[in-house]
Amino acid sequence: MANSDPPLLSVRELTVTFDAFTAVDRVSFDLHEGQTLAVVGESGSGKSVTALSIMRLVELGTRGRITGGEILFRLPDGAVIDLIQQSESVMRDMRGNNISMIFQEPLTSLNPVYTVGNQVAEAVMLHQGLDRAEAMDRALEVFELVRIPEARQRLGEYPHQLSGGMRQRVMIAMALSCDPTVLIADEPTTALDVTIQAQILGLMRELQNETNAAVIIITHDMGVVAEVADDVVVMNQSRVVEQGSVYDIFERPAEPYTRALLASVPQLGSMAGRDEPARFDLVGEA
Amino acid sequence: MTDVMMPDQQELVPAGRDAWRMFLRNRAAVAGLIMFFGILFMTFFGPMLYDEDPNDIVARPFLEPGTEGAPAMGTDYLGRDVLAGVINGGSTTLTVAAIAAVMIVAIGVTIGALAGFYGGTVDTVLMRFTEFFQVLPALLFAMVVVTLFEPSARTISIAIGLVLWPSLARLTRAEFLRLRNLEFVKAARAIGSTDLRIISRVIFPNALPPLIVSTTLVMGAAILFEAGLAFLGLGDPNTLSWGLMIGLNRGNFLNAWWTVTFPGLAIFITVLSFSLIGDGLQDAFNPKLRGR
Amino acid sequence: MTGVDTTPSTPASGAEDRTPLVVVDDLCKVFPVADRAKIHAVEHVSLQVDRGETLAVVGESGCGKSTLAHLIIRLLDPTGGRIVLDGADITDLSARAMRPHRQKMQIVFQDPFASLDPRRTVGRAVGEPLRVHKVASGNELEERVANLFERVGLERQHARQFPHQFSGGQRQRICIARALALEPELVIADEAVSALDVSIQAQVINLMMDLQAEMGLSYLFISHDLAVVERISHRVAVMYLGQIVELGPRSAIFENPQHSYTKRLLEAVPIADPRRRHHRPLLTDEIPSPRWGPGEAPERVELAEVEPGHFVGVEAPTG
Amino acid sequence: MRTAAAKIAQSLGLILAVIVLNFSLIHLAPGDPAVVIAGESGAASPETLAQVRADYGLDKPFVTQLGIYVGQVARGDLGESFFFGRSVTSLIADRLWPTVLLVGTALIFAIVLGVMAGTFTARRPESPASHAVTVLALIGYSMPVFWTGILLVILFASVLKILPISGMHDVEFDGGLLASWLDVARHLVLPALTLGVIYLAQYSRLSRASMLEVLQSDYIRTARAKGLAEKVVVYKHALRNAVIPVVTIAGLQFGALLSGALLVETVFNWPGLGRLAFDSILRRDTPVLLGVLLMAAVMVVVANLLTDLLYRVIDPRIRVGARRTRTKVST
Repeated sequence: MANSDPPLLSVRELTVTFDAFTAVDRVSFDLHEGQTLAVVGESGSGKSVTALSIMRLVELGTRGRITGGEILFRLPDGAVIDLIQQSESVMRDMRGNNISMIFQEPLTSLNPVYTVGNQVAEAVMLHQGLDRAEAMDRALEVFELVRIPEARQRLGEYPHQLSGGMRQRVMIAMALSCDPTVLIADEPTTALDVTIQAQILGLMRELQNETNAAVIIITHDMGVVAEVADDVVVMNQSRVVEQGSVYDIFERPAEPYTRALLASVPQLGSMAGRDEPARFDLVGEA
Repeated sequence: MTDVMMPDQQELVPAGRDAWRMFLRNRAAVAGLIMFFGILFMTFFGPMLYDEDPNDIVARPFLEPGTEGAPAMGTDYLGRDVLAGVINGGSTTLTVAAIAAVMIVAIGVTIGALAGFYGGTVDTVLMRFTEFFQVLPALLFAMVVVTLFEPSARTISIAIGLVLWPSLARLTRAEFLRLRNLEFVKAARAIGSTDLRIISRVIFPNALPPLIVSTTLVMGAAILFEAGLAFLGLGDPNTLSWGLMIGLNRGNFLNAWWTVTFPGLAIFITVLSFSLIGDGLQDAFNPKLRGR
Repeated sequence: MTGVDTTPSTPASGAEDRTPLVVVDDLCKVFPVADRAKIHAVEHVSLQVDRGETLAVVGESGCGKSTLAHLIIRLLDPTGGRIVLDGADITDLSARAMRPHRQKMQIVFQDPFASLDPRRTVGRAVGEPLRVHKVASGNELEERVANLFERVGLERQHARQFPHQFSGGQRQRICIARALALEPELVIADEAVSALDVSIQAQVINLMMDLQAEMGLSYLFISHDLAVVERISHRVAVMYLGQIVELGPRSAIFENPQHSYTKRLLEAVPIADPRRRHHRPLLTDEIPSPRWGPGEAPERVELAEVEPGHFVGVEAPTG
Repeated sequence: MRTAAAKIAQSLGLILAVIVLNFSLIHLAPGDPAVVIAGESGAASPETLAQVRADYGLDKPFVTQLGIYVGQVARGDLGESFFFGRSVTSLIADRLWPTVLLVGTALIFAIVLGVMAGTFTARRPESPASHAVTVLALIGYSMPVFWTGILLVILFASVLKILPISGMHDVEFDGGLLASWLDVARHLVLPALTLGVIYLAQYSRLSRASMLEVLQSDYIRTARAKGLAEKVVVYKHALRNAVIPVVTIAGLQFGALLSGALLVETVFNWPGLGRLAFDSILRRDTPVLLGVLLMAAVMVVVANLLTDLLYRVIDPRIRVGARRTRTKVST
């Protein structure tokens, strides 16, 4: 974390509650331009709620309430605002425009009754004030950016006509359509097959080089973390356990939880040269 | 693997006792239960407490309630006591509805369960059969059955049973289809449980909550149906019923509102009690759907 | 046998009986779907599971691995081929005739939340196989259930609770206990650890290995996760579009993969080590569907033995 | 296209089955239609009865009669009324339009208002309006339709005196086409309201539940993440998905709607098929009864076909099949 620039996004002491349950407890981290930050944790660690809170989506459609902390965001003109303090209408202008998000299930995340082209163009029309035809041109552009084959034809297709990998590409295209400075990807490859996952991860890395967007990737998969992240935030039971560069976390984990987590990750190639299957060497197992 | 799911949102399927407690916490449902028992009490004990014969002419016709010498709910076009009619008119309706409901549940659940569990050709054939009964215009068909044969309580029950079972069959089928593919049902098959055991011990108990809810609503529908037939004059001509009372006084309701209002209110309260109970049960069985 | 003989040259160690526990020969399953199309879910699959070994079947969605598991345990009826369990041909047995054979093989499913009847205590669920097969009743049944709970790392008083009172990992342990109730020889694990968090997954895998060592179990381990498969298996079969494209000892598959699909699959696995990052070409392939139109049928993959026990699908030379 | 043809073939099969059932039922029932017919013409000597039987083909074996009837129906001939001595087809043609008008108006009223109320309250699930919808839905569902009708007449026609009590036209009405339409519309209000109110109750409740569920779905979260205003999220992205179950139920309930129409027609003296059926039952006018039963089945079948069509308009998943992806993998 040797970045001296002011951060693009700075989450400070963020706390989110669901009724009496604290889903996110005083979570802090920074995100810089061009950086890929992985937030990793198991079920119930609070990682997805953290992501939804940055978008202020946790208050829409869930019972979650942000009860403390700051989310400081640097606008393209250099001004820094606290997202938590912004009105819903300011947030609407930012969502899909300055900060955008993709989700785990590409099938259910796309509206089944509209064509994918329409769904991408909708965001462009909203944020960039383009008319329908121009927005469709932009949709085609981003479809090509995410390497969707026969992009023009796909614009007019419905989500159910596409494969899982193509749907996730559409989601990424939609997210990138307004050139956001921050992209939040919530388990973007969890629902995909491994060969498709590899393609999507490769694509995301390539796109980051091309667009220089900062990326927050929420995942439970240490393999994905190792593959794409510059820096890592490890979460457990609503709190940040440890954060650092990807090399620090994988090679010099400081906290027992991180060590235990890493010990239980099966690593391809770790069994080379052994004939019999082998148990995991788990910390604290009888 | 999303972690948005909070512990309290996890699939909690309340067992019988929990559901009962949730039900009792639902004020509307309890009101429904009280209304239902009130109607039952009136129907079966009312005649002992208020022993006016509903067929006797007790006063001048069309005495408005509250006027000199009028019974509590006034008199009808022949001068019969409307209150006596309301008290005595429920037993046919309730009996017919109960018999019809038993028939509906028996046919609907059996057909739906077989179609949903076995799928394939069995499903196709049974569903065509069900569709056929859904295409029949229910009331018209029941009217034909009742007039062509004899308009007795038994015929009427059978006619209602015959036309109202398809929706329950569809619901049962949908539940069985859904449950059949769940892994605990597959596990039961992998263990070697017989089909009968899987249907009766594994799938059926899990399909029961929506079926119970549906059955209460079916009771309401059967009551409305019986009342409709009686209103048209196609009920059992020998017994008094709420629907018949409204039908008989239909020509005079503009100058004698009470002759139709009170029997109608009795039907309405009875059906409403079932609706409220059904609604409460739905909430109790499925806390996630609360407030819908 | 119509299929290729895929007998391993070196049987797994620790087994006295050298006849294979399960022999699957030329198994096929075709599902008719709309528009007279057909899904060729499993095509000419031949394999065997030896006593005490773990045979993993890996592949991506739609490759037919779960269908294969369902066929072997006779939850589905095959379109063609044979299944021989412990010397007995069970391919065409009726549900009733199948029952005694079910004691020898059991299955654990993927979703620990859907695998247990929410309205029954978990003790009843675990005891159910014993009741169905009338193996035990009364106090003896209760005692056996309690032992099973202890065996999978739970406490005996847990038996009185309902599924929703347990975590995903605990539920999967309960499902394993249920599968073990009849003391089967084969346990089919159909993505049994895929839905679990990684730390829980490791514990359950360890439990499965311990049980194998104690009871001499064989596993047919269906999974999409190659890293897990590498950990747990003796032998591995790679499935693609309903067919086996490569089958062999674990070390052969992971250290010396021959088929292009196996290589692709292994290449794709993200490795939990930032110093071993892949540099991936930007591909946009899609996983092909096993659905075939009228008159179409998949081309049969022939297996060739490249080294003892290592079979590889013969591919047309590519340019 | 092939599925459409299959659907129509299947519907014709259903209708044929309905004809056979109705015909069998009526002919197996006790009672002699010849007596009814002869009774109408005054005398009932054995010779007359035999003559009547021969005239109406009632002396032929049952299966032959059935065959003849099915053949007639296929040619659009439903026979002749015992009572009116007119062709059943023309009788039904006269009565069809009022019933379609009544049922159609009630259905549209119930769906449009119901979906609006459901959508509105789903956005504020804890508001008083939302609870009111729940309560009103329960009440609406529980009222016997003929009783609702009577109460509405007492209120609007008798107390407030703003709407006609019954019938479809004013007796001494005389005027142009537009005025005649307005006259019918005035008469239509109460019957349509009576019939519609039950379904309004159900559809508002159903669309509220459906909307609540849709609003929890992932694509709604995506729409919000795009920065769309809540109005657009609800009315563009959620509504179209939320009406799908309402359309399903409306299609399934069409038969019940016709039953309700029968009662409403009786209460309001609305000159529709329901009245015709009711009168034919009392008169034992078998050909008319068979005709009306058939017509009702046809209406249900047509309604179901229309529902399917509507489905295809709303939901592209039904309209367009999934792309087949079976490309060879490049290695």
